[in-house]
Amino acid sequence: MITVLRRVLFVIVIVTIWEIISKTNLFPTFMFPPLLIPNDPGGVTVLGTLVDGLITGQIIEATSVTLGRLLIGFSIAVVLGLTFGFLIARFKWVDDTLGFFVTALQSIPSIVWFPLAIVWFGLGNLAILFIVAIGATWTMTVNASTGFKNVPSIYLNAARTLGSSGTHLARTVILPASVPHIISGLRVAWAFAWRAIMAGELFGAAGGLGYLLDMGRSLQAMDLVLSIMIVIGIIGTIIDNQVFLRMERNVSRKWGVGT
Amino acid sequence: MITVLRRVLFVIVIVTIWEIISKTNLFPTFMFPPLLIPNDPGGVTVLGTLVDGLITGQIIEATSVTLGRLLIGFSIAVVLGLTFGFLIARFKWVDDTLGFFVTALQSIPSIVWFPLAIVWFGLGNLAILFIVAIGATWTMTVNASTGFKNVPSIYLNAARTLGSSGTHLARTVILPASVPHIISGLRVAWAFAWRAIMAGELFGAAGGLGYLLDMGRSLQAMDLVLSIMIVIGIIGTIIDNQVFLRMERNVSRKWGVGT
Amino acid sequence: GGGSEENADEVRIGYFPNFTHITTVVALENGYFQEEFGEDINIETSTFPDGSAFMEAMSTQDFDIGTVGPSPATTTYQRNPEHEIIAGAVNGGAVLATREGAGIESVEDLDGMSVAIPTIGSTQDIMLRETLSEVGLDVEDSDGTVSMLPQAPADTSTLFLQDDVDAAATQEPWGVYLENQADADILLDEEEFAWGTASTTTVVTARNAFTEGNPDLTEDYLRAHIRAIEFIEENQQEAVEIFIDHIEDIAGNELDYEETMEASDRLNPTYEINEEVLQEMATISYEAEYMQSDDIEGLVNRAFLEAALEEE
Amino acid sequence: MKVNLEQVNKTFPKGKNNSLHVLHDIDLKIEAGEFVSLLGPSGCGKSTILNLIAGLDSPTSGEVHVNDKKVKGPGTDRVVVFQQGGLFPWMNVLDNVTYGLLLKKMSKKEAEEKAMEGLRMVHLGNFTKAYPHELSGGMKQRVAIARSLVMDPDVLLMDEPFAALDEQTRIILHQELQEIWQKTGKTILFITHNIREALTLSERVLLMSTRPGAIKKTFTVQAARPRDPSDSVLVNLEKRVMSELEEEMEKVLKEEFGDDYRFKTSAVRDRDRDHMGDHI
Amino acid sequence: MKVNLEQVNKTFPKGKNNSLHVLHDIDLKIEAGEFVSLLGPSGCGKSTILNLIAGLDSPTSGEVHVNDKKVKGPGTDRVVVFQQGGLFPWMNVLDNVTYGLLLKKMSKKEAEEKAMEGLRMVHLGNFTKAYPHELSGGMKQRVAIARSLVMDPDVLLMDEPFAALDEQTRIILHQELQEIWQKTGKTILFITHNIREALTLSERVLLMSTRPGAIKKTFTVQAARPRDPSDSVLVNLEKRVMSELEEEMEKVLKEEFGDDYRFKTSAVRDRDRDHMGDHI
Ligand SMILES: Nc1ncnc2c1ncn2[C@@H]1O[C@H](COP(=O)(O)OP(=O)(O)OP(=O)(O)O)[C@@H](O)[C@H]1O
Ligand SMILES: Nc1ncnc2c1ncn2[C@@H]1O[C@H](COP(=O)(O)OP(=O)(O)OP(=O)(O)O)[C@@H](O)[C@H]1O
Ligand SMILES: [Mg+2]
Ligand SMILES: [Mg+2]
Repeated sequence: MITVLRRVLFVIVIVTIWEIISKTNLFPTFMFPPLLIPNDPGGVTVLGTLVDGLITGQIIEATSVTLGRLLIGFSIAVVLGLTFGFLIARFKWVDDTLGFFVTALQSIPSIVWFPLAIVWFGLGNLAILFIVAIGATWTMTVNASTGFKNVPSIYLNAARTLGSSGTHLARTVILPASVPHIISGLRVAWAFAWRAIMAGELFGAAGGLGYLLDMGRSLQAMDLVLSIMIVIGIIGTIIDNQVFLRMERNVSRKWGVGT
Repeated sequence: MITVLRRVLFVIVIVTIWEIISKTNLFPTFMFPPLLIPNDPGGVTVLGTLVDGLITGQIIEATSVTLGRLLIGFSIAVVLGLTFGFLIARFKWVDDTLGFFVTALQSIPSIVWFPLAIVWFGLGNLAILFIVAIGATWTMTVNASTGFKNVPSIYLNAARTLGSSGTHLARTVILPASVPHIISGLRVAWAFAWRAIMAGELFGAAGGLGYLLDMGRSLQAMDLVLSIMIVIGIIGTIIDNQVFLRMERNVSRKWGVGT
Repeated sequence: GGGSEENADEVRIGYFPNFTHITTVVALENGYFQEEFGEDINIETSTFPDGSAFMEAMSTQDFDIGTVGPSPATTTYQRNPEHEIIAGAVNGGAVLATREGAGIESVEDLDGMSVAIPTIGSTQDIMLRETLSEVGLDVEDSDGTVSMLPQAPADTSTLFLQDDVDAAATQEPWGVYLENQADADILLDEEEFAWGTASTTTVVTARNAFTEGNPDLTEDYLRAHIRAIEFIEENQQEAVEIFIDHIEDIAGNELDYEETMEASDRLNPTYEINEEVLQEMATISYEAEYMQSDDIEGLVNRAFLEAALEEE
Repeated sequence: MKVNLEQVNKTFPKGKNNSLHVLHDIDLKIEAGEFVSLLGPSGCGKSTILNLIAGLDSPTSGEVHVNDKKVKGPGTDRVVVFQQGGLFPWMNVLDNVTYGLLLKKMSKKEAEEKAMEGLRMVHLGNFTKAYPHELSGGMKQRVAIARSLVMDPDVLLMDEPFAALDEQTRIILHQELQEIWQKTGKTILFITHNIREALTLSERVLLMSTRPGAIKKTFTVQAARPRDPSDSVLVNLEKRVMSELEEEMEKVLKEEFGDDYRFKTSAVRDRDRDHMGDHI
Repeated sequence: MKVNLEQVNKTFPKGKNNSLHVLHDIDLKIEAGEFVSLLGPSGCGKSTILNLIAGLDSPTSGEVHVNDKKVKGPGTDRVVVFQQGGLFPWMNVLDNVTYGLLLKKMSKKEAEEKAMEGLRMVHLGNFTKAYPHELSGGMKQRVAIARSLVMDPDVLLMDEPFAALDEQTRIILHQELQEIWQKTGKTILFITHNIREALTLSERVLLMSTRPGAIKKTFTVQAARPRDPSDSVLVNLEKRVMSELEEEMEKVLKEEFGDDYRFKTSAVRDRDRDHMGDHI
């Protein structure tokens, strides 16, 4: 109860401070557009723009474009990451070669691939998908291979003495035993993918939330920029906390690993 | 030995494949600029451009600009993150308010702040520093507060029965006991900062490796883009593996925590 | 994409929403392209913010033909000689604007200042370098003292207002906007900046695969282009109105008529190609290390223009 | 009286509106120089009692006195050795041992001399520069003991200090602890699950009952030292303690398994009955 | 002969050019239905022997036979219960127990019936749907035992299965394991550090020496079941085993502490000497 109260109060305080900064003439209005109560010139507010965008469907459409891309790119990354991770864990020579290559690739921010992606795939959906996928694939690969490599030998030994081997062992023991690593891999991979898509869309200008941001920037409509940021924050927080963090916690509780 | 051999072989194979793709007429040369042996139009190679850039000092200068910014932005983020983290761990009401706010802020990719940053700080160094700092601060905050909150009670109890309390306890026990968490926080924060600076420089265009990339893109000089990517990959790998991963491993070995 | 390599049933045209691309806008709006191509040919259009994006899309075969500054067409030519300049479009129309309060009275005063350009390797980039070299200055990238900031023209007035840059090499209508919205001064107008009225600001560029596969359509395009130029010369006011309507259709904001008229006075539509200036631009690009050499052999192809003019 | 608990109760909150009554009317007195063991099944509240004495927690009702002073918080007159030692992994052995001494405003030199003395007592004089992760489990517990001893506390509180060690290491440490106790004359409260450990080490064994925890029975151990597990006094005492403990174990098992365990508890009882005669 | 090791040696590579000779000329025979314990200090090679029999590792030289067939890899005729149980945390209790049965191409229904039977034997009939993290340590080991028993192996290999449990739970499980053994007549090889555990459970105790591991001495335990620790046969046997073990412990301590430990080992010897008479 007291927690909720404090949070509400905190948000009110922040909003009020912003509103005051916006209303004093310390900075031009466009630097701090008002959140709730319009200032004289222009008369826009962040809330107004947000509600407007929601009603006209502009924001919802952009969100669905972004999430659609994210889903596809992230799925590709997960499939590739699990495959590479498995090969690296399974074959020493893949580890020696691909594994070492992946460590280097992982250190290249995915947005750096953008110039190449445009030349290879043209400016548009494909290039952004590429950025998203490449942003998440390497982390996923590293985490999956770490997971597969570090299956506690007690599980492997137990399964082997009970008669399991080969694919049965991989399916019933190696894969589930790597789930904790894979899930934290998913979480980090998601974080990178989320960052990659925003950067990609800001550049790539082909619809999506990032494109709306860029539009807000070009038009110097900081009210639009802020309202899109709010949307991004909410979506990000929900996915991060409700999906990945929850998954991670559930698993670590179930696996008997401390949080 | 065999590992090194395999790696060398792998790199040779990759380079050869690239070179072959570049030399067949499957794709225009500019899509896959040759790495070592120049093709007809343009006659440039990635290696040539890289060596050239190094000799003229262009790449070294850009690298030092980027690293300088990174260092400042990252340092700010670390200081802020540790401070916020401490306050969140120490005071319940800060946790209830700031802590909850940080979770939301953490989910906003830092590049999304770019439009605001430009309006607030102008185009240039400050805006990029802001992007870098904001990209790393929240993760650092979350990790630091988790670390401070989860100091094993056995250490606290041991210290308290030995007569420690207050700042002495904070300095000699809480801080060192949170080091493992703080270090993994540093590592993730660094990863975000590294991604943020590249995105920021690609946009912000005020020197640095990202600016060179943008230049390569504008001129359709994929040889320049690739040679900068190689530099980025090398720097990233070195910092990631030689600094942060090594720190993390040392600490987790010393702390008796499994890798 | 596709479908346009040979006997295309579609022509994809690219241009910028800038006044220096008015020839393309007028040819589109007045239906000249459609008339020349015939009813069977479908027309697709795309717009680009700067020359880099334009050439990028042309290289990835996202469109076939359109108007662009000569420098992007030149600098990308060496690495990827898959396009050619087949006609001129607009001369002039580029200005060097300075921020009020930056204290810039002459080109020499740019020493230590920052100047915005649309993109690296853009025509204004090259023009700025040419102008600076006349007074012995150079940009930081070439070890000079003038810092050059590639920024979308749309963002430039913000940068002026925030004192983030001191000057801008830009093309119309942005020069007029800077004057009116950001109180900028025009240090060098279209007649003084770089090669002055002889400066080639936009040219018609086409992918080789398109021109070779569709010589007839290419000539049709140029005929429409020439008609548009003639129309603009004769009906300046009407052309400006067409342009304003067009921009409102694609960007949703209505330009000020007076301002746009002012901008239109600063440029000179022409189908002529000034190869001398193109070669000088290539040389500057080469010196800026944007190119490996200043050899642009094969970039300019007058054949289609001549054919189109003959049939007039 | 070194340690004196009077009518101590402890209740932990549990969930929203529930509470868990862990300790019920505990009366516990330890004389100066005594070695007392607290024995009981898991979860009966042994560590809770120790924490109350250490001042790491406070009772819900009742009073805890050490040296006739009411316990109000942790103090260096009562030092704890924990099951996992609680050594600081970021300090080497010497720094761990001098940690508490330096807090007593002792000079660094003096502290180090004292620490060396303590380390020598546990045979670790050569390991001052080692870090905890470089030590075996037994060595770590030795350092923890040394760290506590050098503080020269009035009461040494030990919470299952040897539970995580293997049997052999344990036997050796039992030996050493007895010697240390005889040499220093410290008052020691020792917590354990292990009947034999309690009997080998202590003068008095307090057997706890569970849910809520209370002191069920006290056994006085009158065997010669160093003690030998085959000493008939100990063998008999062990049987007596065991039969008392079995009741508590049954209670715990019932709680854990529900009715499913009925068969088993009767089996434990059978055994109980068979040999009951021996110690009555 | 159920299990037969002949002249088995095992060497592990250590570092670049070194190697560690862990087992030296081990000869070990276990008859059908025998309950044999392997006792020895930490690191003497007990688990290594078990792994060789389980087929999880292979000897450097010598032969390992089970049921007169050479061991070439893991097989369901030899099932292992590990110290931490090795239950799969992602499967519930029933799925854990049926895991091996389903691999034997048994129908799901039949497997579940058999698993229920096994679980009832360890008093966990009501916990089939529980996940390992919901169980106490003792319950987990019970599931692990059930999982092994339902496989109906020729040999049950147990590697310190009760080491991580508290003393009371351990006592109960000793009881249960004895009953299971008597009921099923399985051949069991049981590894432990704990002399008393070995004596309570087994027919024969093999004492191992360390560096390199070898079987030092065999003790036959002829006491009535259910066994009672106060049985004089066991008390005396325990003393004898202890005195043999002390030598090994001393070796280990010397290695760990270097010369610093001289004083202590003599103390252990003192105790040894004092009571030596009792069992000679
Ligand atoms: N801080 C706490 N909050 C709530 N319940 C607690 C707390 N500390 C202990 N308990 C509960 O009190 C009971 C007694 O705990 P305590 O640790 O004293 O038992 P113990 O006898 O030391 O057990 P063990 O032998 O397993 O160490 C347990 O049921 C435990 O769950
Ligand atoms: N895979 C391995 N590689 C290298 N050395 C090993 C390996 N397995 C065991 N050892 C070494 O062999 C020796 C005996 O190990 P083993 O696990 O058999 O001992 P143990 O008697 O079971 O000890 P504990 O009682 O501690 O379980 C130890 O010194 C150990 O370090
Ligand atoms: Mg306890
Ligand atoms: Mg072992």
